[in-house]
Amino acid sequence: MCAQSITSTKEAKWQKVLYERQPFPDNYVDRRFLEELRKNIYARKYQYWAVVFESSVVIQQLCSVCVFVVIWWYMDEGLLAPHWLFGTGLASSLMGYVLFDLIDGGEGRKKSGRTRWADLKSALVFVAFTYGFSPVLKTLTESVSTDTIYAMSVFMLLGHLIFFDYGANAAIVSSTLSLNMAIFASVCLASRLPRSVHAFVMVTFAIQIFALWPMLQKKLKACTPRSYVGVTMLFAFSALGGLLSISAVGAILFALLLVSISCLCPFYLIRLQLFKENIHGPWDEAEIKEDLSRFLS
Amino acid sequence: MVLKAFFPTCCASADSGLLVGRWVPEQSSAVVLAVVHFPFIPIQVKELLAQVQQASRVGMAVLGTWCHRQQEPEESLGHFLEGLGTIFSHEPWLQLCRERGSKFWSCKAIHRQVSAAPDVPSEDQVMLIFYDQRKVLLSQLHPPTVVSDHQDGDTMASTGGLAVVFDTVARSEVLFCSDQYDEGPVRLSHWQSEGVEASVLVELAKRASGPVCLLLACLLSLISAASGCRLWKLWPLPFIRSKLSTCEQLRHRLDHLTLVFSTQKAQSPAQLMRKANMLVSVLLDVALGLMLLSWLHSSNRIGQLADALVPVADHVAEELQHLLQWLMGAPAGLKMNRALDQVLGRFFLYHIHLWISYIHLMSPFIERILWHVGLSACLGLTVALSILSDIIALLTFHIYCFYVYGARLYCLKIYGLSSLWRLFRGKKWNVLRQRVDSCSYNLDQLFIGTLLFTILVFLLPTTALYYLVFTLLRLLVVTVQGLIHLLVDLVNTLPLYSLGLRLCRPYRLAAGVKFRVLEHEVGRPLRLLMQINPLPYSRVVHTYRLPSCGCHPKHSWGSLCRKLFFGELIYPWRQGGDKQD
Amino acid sequence: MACSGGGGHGQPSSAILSPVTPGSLSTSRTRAHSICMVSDFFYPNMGGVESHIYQLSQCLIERGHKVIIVTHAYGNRKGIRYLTNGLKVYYLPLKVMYNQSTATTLFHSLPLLRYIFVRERVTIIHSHSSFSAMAHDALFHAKTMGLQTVFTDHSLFGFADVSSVLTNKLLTVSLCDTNHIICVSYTSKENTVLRAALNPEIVSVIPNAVDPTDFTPDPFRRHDSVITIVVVSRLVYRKGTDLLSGIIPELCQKYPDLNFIIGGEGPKRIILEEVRERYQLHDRVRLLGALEHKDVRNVLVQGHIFLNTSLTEAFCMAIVEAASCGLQVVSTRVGGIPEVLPEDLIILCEPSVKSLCKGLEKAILQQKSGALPAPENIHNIVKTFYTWRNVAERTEKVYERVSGEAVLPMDKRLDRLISHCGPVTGYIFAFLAVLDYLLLVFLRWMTPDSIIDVAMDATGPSGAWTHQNPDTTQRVENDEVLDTPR
Amino acid sequence: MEDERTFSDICGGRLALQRRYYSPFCREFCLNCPRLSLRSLTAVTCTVWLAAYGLFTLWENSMILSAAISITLLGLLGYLHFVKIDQETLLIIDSLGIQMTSSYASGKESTTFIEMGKVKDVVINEAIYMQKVIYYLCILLKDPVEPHMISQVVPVFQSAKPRLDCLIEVYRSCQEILAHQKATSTSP
Repeated sequence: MCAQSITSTKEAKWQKVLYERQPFPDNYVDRRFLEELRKNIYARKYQYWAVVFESSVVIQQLCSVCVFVVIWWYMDEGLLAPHWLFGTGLASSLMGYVLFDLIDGGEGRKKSGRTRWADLKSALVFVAFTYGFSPVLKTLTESVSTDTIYAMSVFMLLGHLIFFDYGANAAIVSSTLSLNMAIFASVCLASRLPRSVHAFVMVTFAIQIFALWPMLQKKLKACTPRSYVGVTMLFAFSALGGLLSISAVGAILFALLLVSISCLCPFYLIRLQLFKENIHGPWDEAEIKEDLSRFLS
Repeated sequence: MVLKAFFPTCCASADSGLLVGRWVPEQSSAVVLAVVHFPFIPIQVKELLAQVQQASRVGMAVLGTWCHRQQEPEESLGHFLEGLGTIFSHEPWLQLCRERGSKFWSCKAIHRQVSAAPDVPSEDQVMLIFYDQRKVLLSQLHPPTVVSDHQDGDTMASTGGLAVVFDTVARSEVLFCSDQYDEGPVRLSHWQSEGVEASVLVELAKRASGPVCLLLACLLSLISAASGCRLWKLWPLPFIRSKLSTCEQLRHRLDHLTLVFSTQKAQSPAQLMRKANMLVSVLLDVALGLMLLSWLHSSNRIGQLADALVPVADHVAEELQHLLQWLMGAPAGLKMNRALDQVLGRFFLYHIHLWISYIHLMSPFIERILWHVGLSACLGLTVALSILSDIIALLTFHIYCFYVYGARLYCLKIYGLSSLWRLFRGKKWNVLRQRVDSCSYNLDQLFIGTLLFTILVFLLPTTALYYLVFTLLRLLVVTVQGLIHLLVDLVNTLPLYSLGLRLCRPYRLAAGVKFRVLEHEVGRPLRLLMQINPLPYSRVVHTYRLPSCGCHPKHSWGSLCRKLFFGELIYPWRQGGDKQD
Repeated sequence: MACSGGGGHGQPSSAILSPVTPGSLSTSRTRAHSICMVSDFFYPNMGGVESHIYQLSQCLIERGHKVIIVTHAYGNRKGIRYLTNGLKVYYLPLKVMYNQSTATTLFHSLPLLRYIFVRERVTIIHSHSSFSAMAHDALFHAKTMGLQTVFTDHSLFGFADVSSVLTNKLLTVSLCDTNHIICVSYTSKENTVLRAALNPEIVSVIPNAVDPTDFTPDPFRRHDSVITIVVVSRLVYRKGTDLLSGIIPELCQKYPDLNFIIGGEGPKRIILEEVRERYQLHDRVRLLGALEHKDVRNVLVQGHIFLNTSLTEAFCMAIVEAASCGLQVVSTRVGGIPEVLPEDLIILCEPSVKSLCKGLEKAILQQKSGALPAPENIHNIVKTFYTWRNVAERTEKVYERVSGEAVLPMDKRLDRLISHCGPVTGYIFAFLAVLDYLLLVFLRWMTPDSIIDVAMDATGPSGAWTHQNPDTTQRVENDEVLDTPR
Repeated sequence: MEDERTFSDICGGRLALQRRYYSPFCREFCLNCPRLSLRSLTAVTCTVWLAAYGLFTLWENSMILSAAISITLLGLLGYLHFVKIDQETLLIIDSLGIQMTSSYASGKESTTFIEMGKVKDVVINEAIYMQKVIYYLCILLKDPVEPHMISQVVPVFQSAKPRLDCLIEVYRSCQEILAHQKATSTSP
């Protein structure tokens, strides 16, 4: 049947339509088969330095975790007086607060419409609650073994790093969860400290470094990228320094980690882009370009 | 259709004569009720049939002839029986005949007015079905077929075929009750009930029952009036009464008795059966109670009990104290928060102390109390048992308190944790849509939430342990009470009368019938033996079980576990709340 | 739908139109096959696949083949039922996992399927829809039992995300040793060939069809004072309901004499209701909710223009039905839609609100200027395009070809799996195939084929249903059937 | 007249079908399952005993052995009395009814009688049973409210599941009687 159909229809041209019966068998394969196949239409090209710049967010977060742990270590060893830490923390946060408004001349504040009174209130809430609960925190985990606490806080800090909002729109990103995990870890660690004042100071410090500091970073990154890079460097080096004072090996490993994240990973990403093979064709599900929310707003 | 002749076994050996019975055209079945013997005067037979008919409202008729070939020489009889057909005209005319030699019968059904050949009588096939008149008369089909209306028995055909047979036999009881000693004008042979004087006692009982019922009913109404008076409606009493299983049980029994001794007659046999069951269960109950009473009051067992009781209570309290001590340490190497542990422990210890003092306060009166309680056994075993369960509930009141405290605490913790866990994940419970939505909290909410979450998480094991231990204790008590309640319910609901009936007179409760094919030879009519298929015991219990006084928990296991996990309170008795949902 | 009459007998026979099969009813009358259609999706579930299976089976029965359908139990619709013309349906009691597709362990369905295949003396297994786990199970077992297998793919699939990568791998495994594959459009064929890495020679293109007698125009049902746009589709993202929610306000503001009728149900309905609320269009936008298939025609004939906003379609039956009712079709240019209707019957647009609005305006202008051909003419053109009988003939050819071929013996099959599906997957599934074979051997030892009762044929050459022989025991008892105690 | 034929059930075991034709309007079909085979009995007992001995060697508690004995005995009794059905009988009497009797190995009999008035029809039906698709004979009962509907399906020969050929035998003669019944019941 195939044979006779072919012979009888030398001149008849196959066309890609279903509504008319063509003189070809149903499993006929034309020259034009798969001609609409496209590859890598939406593949993006990355600039190396741009990627490095973006990676600095990760660096920042790693560093803040590192700094936090280092500070905790100092306090646990008793090398660092809580009052001193409290003072510096307060001063730096005030500085940051002023800076936060100076950078963009207060547009952000206008946009959010948040009054200074509200800020003061929440600050008071923080301090009051932390202070009130610090004795409870002190006795909270005494019966739990130290290793459990360490394991838990390591787990929580890792979680914080994983779920942190680095600006990528992935499903697992949840800034709330990451912040909560950080606070949980800080409370766990603080409860191991010798006295309740320590616990109080530790928790406040945790808030400063995990909640307030990233806000400031974001704003810096948005407005003055150069200074942001500078700050990042500074922060990274301070973190390294702190770690070095505890253990050299740890410091080296941490440095390696930072370097690999900031330099190697972007390089590898760009290399991998070459092997990308993404098939497209008429069968793809068309995605809707324009935003339809305007019809409902 | 095949003609079915239902023939009573008791007439199989009767002398020749006329077959009297009912003809059901719908199923073309002839129900033979009796045999009329020679000699008789046709008019008298007709009169008898007429009066039986108007008494029983069943269409009686002469169905045919019956000849028993052992006495008479056949040739004379044959024509005679032929002749009878002309006197009592019936369609079709049955001719049953039992030979001397063989045990096989011959049976002919003759149609006279067949349009084709008027003179040649045509026959069709007949099936003989033997039935035991007495059993069929007394038995009662299950499920009871609704008797359409008592006005005319011929509408019975609307119900199933066999129901008609049963109904016919049951209604023509008057035929059998006719006294066997006075010689009526017509000699019948059928199953003969032992007339009136056979059962004098029964008759006396029947006569007596009316006034007795009246009297008791009056008494009961007095009692119920007393219980219904306004004094009991004062605030705490109804609550207490709803909680005490004794009151429940008493009210239940009261209802039973009022129903049993209600003066109006029971309409349906089912209702009669129900009354009988209640009476029997009450009687048994009281009998058991009296046995218990005699056992108790012999050789001063009450005193021993009373002496035993106080030390037992003390001992229990001791054990609890040790348990608490153990919990306040590091029980089973569990990591508990010491501060909270101490607080809870002290709290509960104080309770136990209170309890012990209370017990000692009331120890001198216990014996008297017990004695009176023992008296209550004469009201019935069930009452005594429910009083026992109430006493247990009272004696373990402290356990109940512990349980409630623990449960409340635990419940609060669980709910707080669940909502804070949602906050921890950045979600919140949307009440309107009944689902979990994501929600953006602001910083201080997050902070405080997490702080509380951490604290609660670390305090959870302590409360959970206390809750667990006291729940186990509570469950122990509840199980004991539950067992007692089960026993009470068993006595309350078991239909003893029906079971006894099923045991001694299986045919009285019939699930249906079953047929056995009697041996037969070709050319002779088929002979079946209809037996009564008794109701299985399970269905007897299921049909006739009395309503229980639902005072025991109706939890399914799943819901029970859920409640335990979420720390909701569980009760042995049915809650007012449970009744609504 | 599944109970509406016995297939499409609208046309005398569409064979005359196809140069391939002149008078095929007479010539291609070869030996009858006994075919077993397997899919998770069947009546009472509603949709394209379901109607395809049902209509195809009806036409095959009409052509003298024996057809049975195997699907999973829907609610209390379990056991064995008979539909029109003695179409026998097995509703197997298998657990449903995710939107009507059974959970697959690849083995637990073997005993029942094998029993059915044996007792019905099935020769060809025809599975439908790549979303149906049961269909793939049936293919797997049928190959193990050495039966011919055919697979019909009704859906398109991308290559972008993780889920599609996985499903494509599974499809590769499942199709690499299937005898023949049927696709409903050329686009779908390309897609399937790419996904399952197949040889395009064993992939046939046989479009869906509609029953033209069910979709006849009725110009008097429509009010010509206003122009009515009809949309009939499930209200889900893939059907482009979001686009619709953008189009409605645009056009309604522009044309005061424009009405929308929207039939169908789905999670996205809320959007349309919000739009209607927002722009107070309650009198002009009617949401009919879920439609029975028999009501669809009555909805269609009330409109002038049919709008299809799908984001992906293998073969859009809705536009064919609409065109058969004589409506002007406006649709997105996605998937196989361009192949379905000729240019003069359809206005193709890009999947965006702007483009679709432009297309609709064009259609409206034509409608107002009366440039559109009369519905009757459109119907007469369209009804020649797709008929189930033609589909049945072409499918029959596929069966002929397949029944000629040989099924791969076990060793070859394992080689094929390993060589064709990549090292890891290949070995895994080769192992599974071996397990399946062992299980089959065990079952054959437990209940030999000899003690399995051969079922009475309801359809086919000796069909008890078709020639009513008197003492057949095939009474339809749709209500009570014993089920597996579970 | 009476005759006996052997068939096999759906698992391949052999069944004996006895047909007794008492008269044109009364027939009896009697399916005999194979009796309890000594082999299986001994096998079960041995397994239980071995298990008991194993436990005994573990715990040195003679209670286990006595428990094993009682378990085996009670289990056997229960099996013979409640589970094992030796014979299933279907007695169909024209214009009277259909009677199903199943007699257990212990001699216990359970009988159900269905009046002809309730019977709508006797059919062979298909069903999915365990991992099989089987044919079974069943009696359709009329719905008392509207007679053309079916209120209930009563399966026949439920324990001995005969194969199709056997069912067809029974089905044919049941149909004969039903047909005769219908014919005559309409005429008078």
